[in-house]
Amino acid sequence: MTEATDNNQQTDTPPRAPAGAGPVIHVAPSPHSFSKSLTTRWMMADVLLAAAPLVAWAIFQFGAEALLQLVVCVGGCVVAEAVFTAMRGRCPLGAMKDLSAPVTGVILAMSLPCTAPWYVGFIGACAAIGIGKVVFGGLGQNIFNPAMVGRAFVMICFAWALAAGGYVQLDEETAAAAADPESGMAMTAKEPLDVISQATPMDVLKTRIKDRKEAAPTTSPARDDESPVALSRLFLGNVNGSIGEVSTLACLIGGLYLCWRRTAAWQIPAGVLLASVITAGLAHLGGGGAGLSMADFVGYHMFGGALMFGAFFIATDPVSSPITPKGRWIFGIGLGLFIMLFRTMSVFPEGVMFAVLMMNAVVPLINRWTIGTPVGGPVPERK
Amino acid sequence: MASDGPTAGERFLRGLIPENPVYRQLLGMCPTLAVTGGMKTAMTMAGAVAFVLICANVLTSLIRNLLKPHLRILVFTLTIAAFVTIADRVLAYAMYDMSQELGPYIPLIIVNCVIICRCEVCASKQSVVVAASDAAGQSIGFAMALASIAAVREILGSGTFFGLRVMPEAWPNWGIMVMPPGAFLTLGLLLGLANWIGAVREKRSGAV
Amino acid sequence: MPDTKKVNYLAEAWLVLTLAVSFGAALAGVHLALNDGIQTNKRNETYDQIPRLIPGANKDRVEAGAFSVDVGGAVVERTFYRALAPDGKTTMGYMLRSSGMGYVDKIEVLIGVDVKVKNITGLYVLAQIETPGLGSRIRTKDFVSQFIAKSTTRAIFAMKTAQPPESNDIQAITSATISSQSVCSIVNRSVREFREYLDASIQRELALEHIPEMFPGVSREQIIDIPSGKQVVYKVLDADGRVIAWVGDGKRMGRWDRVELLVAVDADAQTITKVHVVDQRERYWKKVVKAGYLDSFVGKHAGKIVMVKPKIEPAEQQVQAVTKATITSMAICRIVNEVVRRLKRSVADVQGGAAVKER
Amino acid sequence: MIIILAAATMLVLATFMACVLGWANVAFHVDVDPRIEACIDALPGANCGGCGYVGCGEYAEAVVVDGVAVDLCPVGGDACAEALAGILGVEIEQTWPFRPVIHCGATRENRLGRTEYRGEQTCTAANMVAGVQGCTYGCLGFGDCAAVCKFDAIHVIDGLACVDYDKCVGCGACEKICPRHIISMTPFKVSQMLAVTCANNDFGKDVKAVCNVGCIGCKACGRACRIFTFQEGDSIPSLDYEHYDPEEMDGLQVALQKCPQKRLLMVGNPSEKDLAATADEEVPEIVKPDFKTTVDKTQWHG
Repeated sequence: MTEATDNNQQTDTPPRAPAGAGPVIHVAPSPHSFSKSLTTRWMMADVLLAAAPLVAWAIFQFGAEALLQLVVCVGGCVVAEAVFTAMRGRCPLGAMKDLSAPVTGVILAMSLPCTAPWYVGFIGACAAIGIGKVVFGGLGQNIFNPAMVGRAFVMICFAWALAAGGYVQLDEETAAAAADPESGMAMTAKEPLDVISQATPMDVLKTRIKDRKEAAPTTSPARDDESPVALSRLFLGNVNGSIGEVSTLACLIGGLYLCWRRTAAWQIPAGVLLASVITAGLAHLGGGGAGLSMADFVGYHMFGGALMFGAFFIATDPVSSPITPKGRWIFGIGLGLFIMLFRTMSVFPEGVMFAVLMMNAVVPLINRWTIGTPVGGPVPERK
Repeated sequence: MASDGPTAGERFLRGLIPENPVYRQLLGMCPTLAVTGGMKTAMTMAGAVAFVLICANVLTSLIRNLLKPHLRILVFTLTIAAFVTIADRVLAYAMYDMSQELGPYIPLIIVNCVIICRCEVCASKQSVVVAASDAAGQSIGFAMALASIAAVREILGSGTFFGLRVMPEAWPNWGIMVMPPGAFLTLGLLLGLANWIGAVREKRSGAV
Repeated sequence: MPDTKKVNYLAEAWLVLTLAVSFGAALAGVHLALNDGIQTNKRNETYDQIPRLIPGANKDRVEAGAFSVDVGGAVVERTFYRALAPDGKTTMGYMLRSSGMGYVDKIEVLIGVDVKVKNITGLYVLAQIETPGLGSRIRTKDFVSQFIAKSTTRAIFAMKTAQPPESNDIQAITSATISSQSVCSIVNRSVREFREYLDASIQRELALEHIPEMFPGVSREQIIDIPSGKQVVYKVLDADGRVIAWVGDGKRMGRWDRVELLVAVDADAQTITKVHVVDQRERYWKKVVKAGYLDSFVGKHAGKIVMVKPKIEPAEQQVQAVTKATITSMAICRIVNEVVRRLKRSVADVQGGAAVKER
Repeated sequence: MIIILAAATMLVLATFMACVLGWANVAFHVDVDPRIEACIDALPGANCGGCGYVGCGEYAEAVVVDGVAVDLCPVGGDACAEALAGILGVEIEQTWPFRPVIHCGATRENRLGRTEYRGEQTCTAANMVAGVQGCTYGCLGFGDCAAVCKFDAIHVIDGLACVDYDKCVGCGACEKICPRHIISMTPFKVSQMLAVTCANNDFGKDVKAVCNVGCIGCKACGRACRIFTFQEGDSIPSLDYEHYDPEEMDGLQVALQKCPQKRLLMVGNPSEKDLAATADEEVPEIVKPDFKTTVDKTQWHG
């Protein structure tokens, strides 16, 4: 019998019994983690690995802008983590070791448009880690997904950078600058200009729906004949939008890896996709199809915007999602419904962020409703 | 039943920091969250509350011996309502744009918990001088609290202080600070800060 | 309840009664003292804007007026202020006060228009609670100043991109397009309401301006307006006084906003000779003009004209709708029918009258 | 004119309100016994529940209405008991303050077979895990009692809970929270009482295997002094505190010396009354239930 191996949880190491007085074994109440790889560090490393295809596609698609955004966000998160944990009197290095700050940074960066200035990313990171996580008591205690708290803070703060207008902003200047020759603006190394010049696919869909519904024209006639982007480009990710969520293919690859590694519970993305497909179908039947065929419309909602990214990366954050499988189904379906509700009803073209925050608020209740029956049968009523 | 209770000076000092109506007693939350978007509106509100609080406290303590237990709340509300109406009319007459901007929040002072609480706790029990000093202390404490929140929100939210440009032109205004979520966040964080300072001071004085 | 019990309640509550009476009196006193001051403040808030919105107007030379208009079924009272010139008689311009739904809630505006209600001379946002930092920027100078000198006959749109000065549209505030567009639609609607309210002379002014465009060479004197029921019909004479055409004015709701046409029929109201557009804000108007839809009416017999689907070949008394603009085409067809009917009736009256006279 | 109108409306309003309030005051009058308020003022108001009632308010009501004993308030002690008696005009008889006694004296190094516990650092959690330490009766040392004590009167020193009798007011919170129930509230006739500081009921051999200082059940104390009685099947003595008479100590001294494991200790500290009474005597200040010192007069090195 070997000595109990040391691991990263410091406990008051007891004085060893006098030699020969029998082995010193450790005891602990349930739940018992059975494998070495299930420490938070490994989990977070898995998420970073799963995000790799996304990051690669973002840099390919949006070039240096995306890289800058990523560096600012991850750096901001790490710095904020160090500062805030030190403020709380805990040693910041301990918090650094579990890699949760970089993961929040990556998710936050992926949900921001590449045109957003650097301070938007940095303030988002500080809000995410500060208000989103450390104020609640560090990793594991936070109710809301920190990255989404950061993005919500920044979205309301700098609405002009993140609302639908923000995406197109850069393109006008660059378009205008690139258009007239003497501006001397060399074609930046970005991908073909037209990719990022039109509005995000969700924005186009939203304006089409809005035009059909309301009598008074909400935008000038020049805009209406933009046909929505072909589904294939949407799937591949050859469209404008927040840097991480454009390419559905990358999201799928990363997401399925996470589910296979069981870092992310597969029930949540399944619930989200199921609910949004059904609601999109119903919306289309209900006449909100904006002139697209059923398949196009549903496909549009599936591949467009942040749905895939949200379902696989944001919603499956283990801390802020339910623990029981049944709870996860409820969480996923609720999330899908909220996303579709915001997309069709609200003014925002994209509803994933708010939907995630809403469902995170409900998670404690879901956990209480879906307590599994213990191994020995249901708990007897306390007399 | 004028029991002895704390003296005037003590009441005044308590109102400032130890028993600050916003940071310690968490009273008067509705104006604190609503009007601290800008320093001007916050200070006008603080001025109005001060006027009403002092007048109500003085009058209540003057008639405290005549109060019947079951009628005392009716009397308090009556006096506070009267003074608030006077304040509202004067504000509409003197600073019309400010009263437009504050809108419903001036009449809202009637139900402001700070005032009726001071009437109940202090004015109906103690002499006029003590009541007046307590009212002054509380209203200054209230004004300081409003100022602290309004300063943070206005500087971050619109880059100005009392309307004067403070932040550089390139400062991206934090839209959230002007909106209600900003109010809740700022109040929460400042409350945390106040408690933290309190705890540190207590630990230091406790330990010594 | 025996009286004694009630008495001792009141006896107990004598303090409350005295306080109530004294406060009542005090408040009344305060009210009397301050009330007129407050009224002047209220009044100034709107009157101060007059010189700014109507160039050259003076704050105290103002007549306030009001008219009621039905907005979506409910009759709403709109006030307007007529700024008088120094001589006190001729009006220099009008200031309209109206409100409408913005992105968050109601937006109240003051719109200055010139005396002929043709151009906007100024705009001021009185009250709005749009999203701070975004929608609330509709109060800023640079947004509001874009409206100055915009014509009121054509609709003003809030466009996402910058607009050349001569175009009638303005640039919306980035990511606050809905607020900007709501301000535009409020301005468009309130100006149109005001114009409709103004007496027929202004209306006539407009018609007289367009008829010479329809019949080149016809001078203003050769157009005589004849009241027919609530509406007005115009008789166009040629140089030597013979009637060459009857013209009627018709308005109907198109796809997005009202469409106003002038329809001319020949002397004895048998065939439609011309269809001329006065005011429209249709989105697909370019398509309608390109398809020559208006001219397809010319030459038709002045009877009921039916509109057919774009694919089908139009027969006699039928016109072919313009693809993707069916609703606008339908509206135009209905206006033409309506005006033609009115013209035939008035022509019949006149000829009947003439016949009666002859007899 | 407006002034009169305003005053008149206010008058009408006020009369209406006054009548309603007056009627309500009479109709919903709840006659509260004035003595209850007096009692509440007399009680310390810590709502600690030491008297067995939820709070001081409830205890005051019980005292006035149900005629419960006036001296149950451990926090208020005698002063409060006399005040209550004064209000009610009741005579109080002599009762003793209750103080907790911890029936375990093994510090961390005396406990054998103590494994490394990796779960939640609370006694209640550790108690659920089998084999967290050899002795299944003794103190776990995670400080649930210290956490629950409102008067900071109990601390875990070197893995063992020790009571600071200066601060302790005897509210009994620690007794309720201890998952192993080795804290018992004993009436302290004198500020220093004898206590059995072990709870291990097994036979000597098993006790030795798990603890260096556990009571091996030799029953020497029972033979030396009849005050130690042994419940049927128990190997550990239980002290009958009713007959415990601080004056007649000789039998006890003999038992103390006889106890091979020195589990019989004097716990508690001298209160002012005792200090006055034994001012001349040289008495150790605070007796920690440290198994090494037993009898107050001589320094016993076991």
